[in-house]
Amino acid sequence: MLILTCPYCGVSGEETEFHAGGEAHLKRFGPGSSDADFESYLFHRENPKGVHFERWRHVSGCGKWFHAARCTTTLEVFGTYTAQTSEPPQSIKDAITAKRPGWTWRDFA
Amino acid sequence: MSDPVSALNRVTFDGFVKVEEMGPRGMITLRGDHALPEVKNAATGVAGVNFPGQRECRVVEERGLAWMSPDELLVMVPHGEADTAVASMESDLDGTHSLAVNVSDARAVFRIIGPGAREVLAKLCPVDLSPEAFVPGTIRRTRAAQVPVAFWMVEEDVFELVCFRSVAAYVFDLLKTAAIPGSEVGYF
Amino acid sequence: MSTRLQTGGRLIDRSHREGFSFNGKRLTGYAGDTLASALLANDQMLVGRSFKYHRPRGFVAAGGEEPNGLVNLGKGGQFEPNQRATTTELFDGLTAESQNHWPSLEFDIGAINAKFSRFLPAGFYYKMFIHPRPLWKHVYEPFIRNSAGLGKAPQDRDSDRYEHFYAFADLVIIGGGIAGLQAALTAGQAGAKVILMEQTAHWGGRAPVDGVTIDGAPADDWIAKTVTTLEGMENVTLRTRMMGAGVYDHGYVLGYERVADHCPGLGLPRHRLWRIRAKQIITATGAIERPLSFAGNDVPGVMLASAIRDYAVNWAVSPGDRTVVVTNNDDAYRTAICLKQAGLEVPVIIDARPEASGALPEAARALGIRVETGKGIAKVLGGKRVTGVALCAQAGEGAELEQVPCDAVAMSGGWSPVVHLWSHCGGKLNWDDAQAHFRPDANRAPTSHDGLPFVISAGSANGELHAAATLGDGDAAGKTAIRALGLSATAGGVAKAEAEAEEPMTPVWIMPQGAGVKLRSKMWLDYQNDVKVSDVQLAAQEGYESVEHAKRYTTLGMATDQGKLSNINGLAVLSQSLGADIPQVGTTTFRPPYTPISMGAIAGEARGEVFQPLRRTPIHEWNDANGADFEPVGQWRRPYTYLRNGENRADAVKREVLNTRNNLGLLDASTLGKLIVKGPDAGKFLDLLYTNMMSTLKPGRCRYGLMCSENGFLMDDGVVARIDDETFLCHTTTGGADHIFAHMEEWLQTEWWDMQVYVANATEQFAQIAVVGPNARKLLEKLGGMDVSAEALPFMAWADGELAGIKVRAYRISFSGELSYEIAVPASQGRAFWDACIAAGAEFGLMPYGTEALHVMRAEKGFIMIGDETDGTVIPQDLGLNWAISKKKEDYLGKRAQQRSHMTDPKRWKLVGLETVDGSVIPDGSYGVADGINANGQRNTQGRVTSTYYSPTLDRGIAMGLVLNGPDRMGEVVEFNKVDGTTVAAKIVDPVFYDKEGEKQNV
Amino acid sequence: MVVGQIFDRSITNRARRAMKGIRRMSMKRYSVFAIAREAARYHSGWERAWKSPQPKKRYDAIIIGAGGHGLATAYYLGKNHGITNVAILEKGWLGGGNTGRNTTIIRSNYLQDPSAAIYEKARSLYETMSQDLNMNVMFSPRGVIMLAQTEHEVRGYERTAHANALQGVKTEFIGPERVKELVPIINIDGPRYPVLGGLWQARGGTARHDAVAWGYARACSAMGMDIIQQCEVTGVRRDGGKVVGVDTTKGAIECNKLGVVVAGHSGVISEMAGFRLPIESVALQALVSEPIKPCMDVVVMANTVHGYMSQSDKGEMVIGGGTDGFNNYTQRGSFHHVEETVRALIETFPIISRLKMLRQWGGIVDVTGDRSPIISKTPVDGMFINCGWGTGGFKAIPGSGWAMAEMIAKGEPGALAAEFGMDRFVEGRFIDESVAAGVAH
Repeated sequence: MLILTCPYCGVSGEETEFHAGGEAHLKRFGPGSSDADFESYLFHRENPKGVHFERWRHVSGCGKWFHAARCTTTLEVFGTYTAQTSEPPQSIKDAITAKRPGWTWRDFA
Repeated sequence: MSDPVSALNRVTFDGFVKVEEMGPRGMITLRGDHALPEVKNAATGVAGVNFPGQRECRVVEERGLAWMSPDELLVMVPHGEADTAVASMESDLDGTHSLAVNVSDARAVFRIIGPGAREVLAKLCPVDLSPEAFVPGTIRRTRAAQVPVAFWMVEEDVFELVCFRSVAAYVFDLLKTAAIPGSEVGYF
Repeated sequence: MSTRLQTGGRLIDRSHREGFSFNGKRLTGYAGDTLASALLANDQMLVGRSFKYHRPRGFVAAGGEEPNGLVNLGKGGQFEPNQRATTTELFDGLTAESQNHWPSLEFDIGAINAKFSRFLPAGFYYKMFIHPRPLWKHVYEPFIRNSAGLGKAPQDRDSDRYEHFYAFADLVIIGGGIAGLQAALTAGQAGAKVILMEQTAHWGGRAPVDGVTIDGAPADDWIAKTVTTLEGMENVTLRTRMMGAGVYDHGYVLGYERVADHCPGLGLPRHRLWRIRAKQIITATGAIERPLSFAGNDVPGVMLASAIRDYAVNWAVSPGDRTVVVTNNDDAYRTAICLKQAGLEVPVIIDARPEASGALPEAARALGIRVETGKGIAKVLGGKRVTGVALCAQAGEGAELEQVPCDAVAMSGGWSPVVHLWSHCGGKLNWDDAQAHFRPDANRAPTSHDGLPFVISAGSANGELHAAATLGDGDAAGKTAIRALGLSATAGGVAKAEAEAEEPMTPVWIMPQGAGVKLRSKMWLDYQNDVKVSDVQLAAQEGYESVEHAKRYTTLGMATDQGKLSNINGLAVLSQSLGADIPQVGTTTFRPPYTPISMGAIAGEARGEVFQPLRRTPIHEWNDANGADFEPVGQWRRPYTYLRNGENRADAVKREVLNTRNNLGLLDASTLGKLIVKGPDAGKFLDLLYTNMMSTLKPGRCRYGLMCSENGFLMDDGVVARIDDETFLCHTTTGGADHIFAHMEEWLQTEWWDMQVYVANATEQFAQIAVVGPNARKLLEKLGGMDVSAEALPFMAWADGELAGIKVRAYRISFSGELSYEIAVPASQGRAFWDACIAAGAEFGLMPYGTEALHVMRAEKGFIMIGDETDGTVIPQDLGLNWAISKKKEDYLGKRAQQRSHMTDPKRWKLVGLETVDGSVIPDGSYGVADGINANGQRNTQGRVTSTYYSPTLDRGIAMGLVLNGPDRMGEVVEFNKVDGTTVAAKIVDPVFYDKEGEKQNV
Repeated sequence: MVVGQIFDRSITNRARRAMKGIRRMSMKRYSVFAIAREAARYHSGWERAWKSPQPKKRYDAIIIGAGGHGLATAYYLGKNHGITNVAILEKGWLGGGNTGRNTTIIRSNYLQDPSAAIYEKARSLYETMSQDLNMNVMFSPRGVIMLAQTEHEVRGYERTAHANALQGVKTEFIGPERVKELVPIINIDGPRYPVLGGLWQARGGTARHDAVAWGYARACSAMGMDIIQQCEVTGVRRDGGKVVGVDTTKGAIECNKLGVVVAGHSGVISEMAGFRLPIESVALQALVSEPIKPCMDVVVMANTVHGYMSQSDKGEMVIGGGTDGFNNYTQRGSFHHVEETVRALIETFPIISRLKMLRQWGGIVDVTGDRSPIISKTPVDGMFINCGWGTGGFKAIPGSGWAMAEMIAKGEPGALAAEFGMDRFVEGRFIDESVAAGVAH
C-alpha cells in the first residue's frame, strides 16, 4: 500500500486516495501522424523493471493530476512533481541518480 | 420559493459522539488563480474571513473559506445568500479568468461533536487524526470509507464534514455505526 | 492422564469457574484458561483428527503455532470453524466440537485411511484416478471432496459486527515479550510515538515461564513495572489481544484486535482491524520450538517441551503424570525440572547429543532425573494416547534398547525465530548454523517509500534466544528505530536479565539418524496435513527439488498453521535428500497473515446498508413511497418502472409509455451529469472533446454532442447548452457524470494546460425533472412563472425563469420524441417542484415513468443509448451519426484513431432498425447468422441486436442492431439466433420507428 | 471439435515417433497398480518426473519460460509437429510463476469469436489432459456461473449466451432460482445487488494448477526435450534480423526458432530483442480461506462487485481479487484489493464472514491495450511471442500452447492464433471482452 505526496496540496496520503494513470510524458499524436507513431502513443509502454515515471490523480483529495518517479521492483518513490511538464525536473533526475546511478528511461537519464 | 430542504433534513444521532446533519449551507466553488488579488478580494469580500493558505480552512459561524486546491476555493455563506454571493463575486471577477458555481445543494454537511470525534473519523478515513497532527484551521479532503469527503475542526472535539448530497445517508450511516457506544477505541 | 495441579497457574483465577462444553460434554475451567488448557485439565487429550489419514490428534503446542487443536466454536450466527483452542480464551458458556471425523472423535471411519497410508504417499492422487476418465468427476473427486476440509461450513449469517481503525505511529512494536517491552521503553523514553501490540491477553511472553530473573527478581516483577511505566507515557499505546497480522509496503501494518472473542454478547465489535502506518517497525515476535522427527511423534501426548512447560506454569495443567523428555538442546531440561518440581515424574531425559554437562542438565541430574545422552526415541508406543517410548542409539538405525512407560513426551528440536512479519515485505534471512535456524539479516531489511529500511527484528525473533541477550537486543532495536526517526536516546541503562547458561544444541533432523524407511514413514513433519519424512524424501527422489515443488507436491506447510512447526524440519530433510546445504535449498515465502484473520474483520463496517454507497436523488423518497421498482444504475437507484396495484413490470412499462405518448409523463432525470465548462478557451476545448463543433453554438441554444475516447470509440453523449460566450453546460449520461468530469480535468491538466478553462461538476446541485408528452406545456403553464411557448422556448433552446414559484432552468429537449421540457431546479427545491407537478398534473393525466419506458420510447425514435448501441468497440460512424462529426475540425479526441484501417473498413457492421416478420420481440443479445463456419468452426455472423423491445406504441417487436452493410440492405430479411438453436426473421428497416418527421416534438 | 481433427490428422510420422517417447514411460506409468506395486517397496522405485540436464549447444527450437504456457507449447511442438529437439529455459523453477499462483478457473464462455475459439480449445483439451499426460491434473468440470446483478449485466450475458450458441460453446443464461439451486450458500436478494441471473457453463471448472505444469514437464522430458531450470536468458542473439540463439546464465545456446512465453517478464525479453510491446505488468491479488467441509460445488464470478470464489478439493475457499492500477513487479499482496473483494463476497455469500483468511499473495500479470492476449510473430525473424494473458492465463494453457506450437512449427499463425497478432493494435482491431461502456441514461 503506497504512500504518495501530492505536489499540489502537499498531502501525503495512502494509495487509496489516489488513482493511477499509467505512463507519464506520453507525447500525443493526432491526425496526420504515422500509424507507427500513433500506435506507439496509444499502446507501447516502457514497463521497466526499475525506475518508472507515471501519472497519478489525487482523486479523493485536491483532484489534481501529478507525476511520480517510482521503482517498480522496490516501490521506492523518488519524488513527485507537477503534471504541467513534458519531462521530469532536474531535481527529480538528480534524486534518482543518487539512488540508481546509471539509470535511464526513454531518452531521460 | 418553498423552504430549502437539505439531504437528511437535520437528522441527528447520539452515540459516544453526537452526529448532526446541519441543514442547508451556502457553498460556492470558486475556481481561479489564488495569486490574483481579484480572486482574493472576491472571496474574502463575500466570506468575511481572511484568505486561507494551503489546506487552511477559516470558518466563522456560517461564513468561511476553505482551500480546496491551488485553483479552487470553497466559499461558505448562509444558504439564502449563495446566489447573490455568486453574482457579486462574478462582478468582482469580471474580466478575470475564473468560475464561481453555487454548489450549496450538491452537498450535505455534518457535525461530529464530542471527545470521541477524532476516533469516529479515524475509523473511516485514512488520515492521521491525532491532536498533534490535526488541529482546528486545517481542512482535509480524503475519503470516508468509499466516498470522497472533506472535513475540518470548528474547535476541539467538533468536526464539520462535507460530502455529496446523494451519499448523505450512506455517510450518516457510517458515522452512526462508528459512534455506537461500546466501540470506543481509546487511542487518542 | 492430564490433570489440573493443586497449586500454581500464573494466569488462572481459581476463584472464577467457567462452564463450557466439548462435544456435548459439560466441563469446567478457570478464568484465564485457554480452551486448550481447560480441555487438558479435564483429561481431554484427544481433540481432533488429521486431514489425510484421520490420525488421532492431541495438542502439540500452547500458542498460535498449534496445528492439531482446531475446533468448531459456538453456535448459529456465532459459529466459527477451525478455531485454534490454544488461542481461544475460555469464557462461561463456550461450546466447542472437534472436527474432521465421522461418526465420532473416538471412533472415526476415516481412520481406515491410516491403514492404507502406504498406498497414499505424497502426491498419490496425481498418479491415480486417471482411468477411466468419467470416474474422476463422478466417483473419485466426490469421494476426495467429501473427505476434504476440516471444520464445518457456517450455516447462518454472522451476527457480529466488525470495524476498522486508522492509526499513525513513529514506531510499531509487534510482540509484548520482554524484548518488545524493552524496545517500547527505550523508544518511548526518547519521545517516539509508539504502538506496542501483543497477540495474547498477557505481557511478558516466555520469560516468566522459563524462570528468567531480571535485576535479580522474577521476570514478572520487571514486566509489571515496565507495563506500568509505559502506560504512564502519553506517547505510548499498549494493546493486548492484538496480533500483528501483516507488514506491507511503505510501513503499512495490520493489527488484528480481537475485541470481544473472549466476552461475546456485550454488543462490542467482535474484531477491529487496525490499519497502521508506521515509520519504523520492530518485530519482537519470539521464536517457536521445533518438534523432533521420530516414529510416532504424532501420537496424542507427544508435545513440544516448551508447551508442556507453559501448561504447567501458566495454567497449572500437567499433560501427563510421567513425562519423557527428548531433546537436542539444554532448554528442554527446563521442562523436566519444572515438572519434577511440580511433583511429577520424569522417567528419563533422552538427549541426542553425545554429552550434556551444562548447568541445566546438571540441575536435572541433581534432582535425580535420569539423563540418557546419545540416545533417541525408536518409536512411541500407544495409539490415541502415549503409553511409552522405546529408546535407541541416536547414531544407529533404531534397534530398541529398552521401553520406558510414560503418558506424555516432551520434545525439543531447537528453536526457530518467528521471521514471518520480517519477511512479509521482503526482509531477507541468514542461516545460523550454530542454532540451526533462519534469522533476519539486518543488512537486508525491507525498504520503504524512501528506500530506507523500516523493519527491525528484536529478541528471540532476531535469533537472540537466550534471555540474557534478549533484553539488550530489544534495547538495541529501540535505539536503531530512534536513530532512524531522527530522535536521540535518553541515558539510563538496561535491566539485566539472567537465566541458566546453555550449551550448544546439535541439529537432529531424523531420530535415529540411520532410521530405515519403515520408521521414516512414521515420522510426522506436518501433523495436520499428514506429511512424513518419507514423503519429502519421495518428492526429492521424483525430482521435486525446489522447496516450492516439494511443498506443493507433499502439501508440507500448507495447513492452517502454514508450517510454523514443520517448515524447517521439512526443509532440512529435503536438503539432506538432495545432499545440499539448507541455505542453498532456501525457504518458502512467508505470506500474510501471520495467523488466519476473520473475513468479517477484513470487510469491517462495509456490510448490509453500508456495503457500498447508495446514491439517492432528491426525489428518491417519493419514488420509494410510490411503487418504484428500482434498478441499480451505477451506485444510483433509479425507478425501472412505477408498479401500480396488481401490475407486473411489463404492464407498468406499457402503461407508462402509452400515457406519456398520449397524455403526460414525468421522469426523475436528476442523475444526468451536469458539468459547467467556463473560460476564454471553453469553445476550443469542447471542440476537441466532442466530435461536433461546439464553439459555434449560440448562447441560449442546445446541441446534442458525442464524445469519443482517444481510441476512437464512442464514450458518452448528451446535450450541451451554451450559457454565455464563455460558459457551457454539458449534460452527460448518468454513468458518465464522474468519469467525464475526470476526463475533462485530465486533458486540461496534463495535455492542454495552457488553455484557459475551468470545469465544475454541478451534477448534484440540481434535481432535473423531465416533463414529457402532449400536455407538457399545459402543465408548465399551469405551474406558471415563465413563458414556455414554442416561440419563447423553441426546440433545442433553454431559458432561465421561475415555475411554481421556484427558480428553474428549462431545457426544451426531447429523448422521447414528444413535446418535452427538462426542468433543472436546485436540489433543495427538487422535491417541492416534483410535488407541484404531481399535484397540478392530475387533470392532464400525468404519470411518472421509469427508465424502461424511457428506453422503449427512445428506441421507438431510433435514438441510441450509450451502453446498448455502444459497448466500447463502436464508433459514431457505425451508428450513422456522421452528421454529428464535424468535418471542419482538424482534430478531436478519437479522430486519428478513427482513421485506422479497421475503423474505416467498409465491412464494419452499421446501425439499422429491425422489424420481426412475425411481430415478435428478438431476444436480447441475439446475433444475425450467416452461412457457413469460420476457420475455427464457429458459425459465421452478419450482425447483432443492440436494443430490442416490445413497442406498446406500435404493438410489435422493434429492435436496433448493427448489421453488415445494413444501411444498404433496407427491406432484406436477416435471421437472428435464439439460444434454443432456432432463429427469428427480421426485416432491415430505418431505425426511426415512430414519428419520422418529428411532428410531435416540434409543437 | 473441428480444429482438433484438422490438426490431429496433421500429425507426422516424426510426431508419432515422438509420442512413443511418452508410451515408453510405460514401466513408470502412473496408475493405481503402479502405486500398489511401489507401496510394497515403500515407493523406492519411482523415477524422476523430469530430467534435469545441462543445455546442449543448439536446439531446433528454444522456449523461454517453463510455466504452463511454455511447457504446453513445447509439448504440442512434439506431439503435433514432431519437433522434439527442444529446450525449455526457466530462470527459476518450472511452474513457479503465475501457473502456481492463480485461482485455477477454467471456462470458455467468452463473447468474441477469437477468444471463445482458443479458450474452448483449451477447455476441451483439459477434459482429456489427465489421460494425455498420464498425470491426474484433477480437471473438475463442476460448472462456472457468472452472476448478473444489474439489468445491464443481464443483457450483456444474454448476448454472450447467443454468441456462445454460434461458437459451439455450451452455455446458458439461468434465472436466480437456478443459481440458488446450484449455489445454496449464495444470497440472491442482497440489499444492494440482487442476483438477476447468471451465465452458466456446466463444463467449466477448475484443475490442480501445479499438476498441469508438472504433467506437461514430465511428458516433454519423456519426449527427450531438455527442461533447464535456474537458467536465465540474458540476451537474444540475432543475425540480420533473424534469431540465432540466446545468451543465458548457463552460456550461449543456438536455435533456429525462439518462442517467448514469460508472463510478467515479456517486456524484458522483448527489449533484449529490440522491440516494444503494448503491455504493462501489474499485480493481481488472490487469497484462500482455511479449509472447511464442502459447501460450494461450482465456481462463482461476481463481476459487478469484483470478486470470484470457488472451493478447492482441499476445502479452501479460493478467492480472486483485483489488480493494482500501477506497474509492479513485486509479487506481494496489497491489502486494499483484498478488502474490496472480501466485502463483496461476504455480501454475496454471508456465511464466509466467519471464515478466516489463511494466506494472500500477488502475481504479476501482463495487460495489453485491449486486455486480450498476444500470440504473434515479432519484428525478429524466427522469434515468436505469447503474452498478455492478463488475469485469464491458466484456463488458456493447452489452447495457447497448441496455437503457439503451430505458429512456431509453421512460421505463420494458424486459425487459433491468427486474430491475436500484434498488428491489431496498429489497425485498431481490438478483441475486447470488457464490452460495457459505462452505464447509460
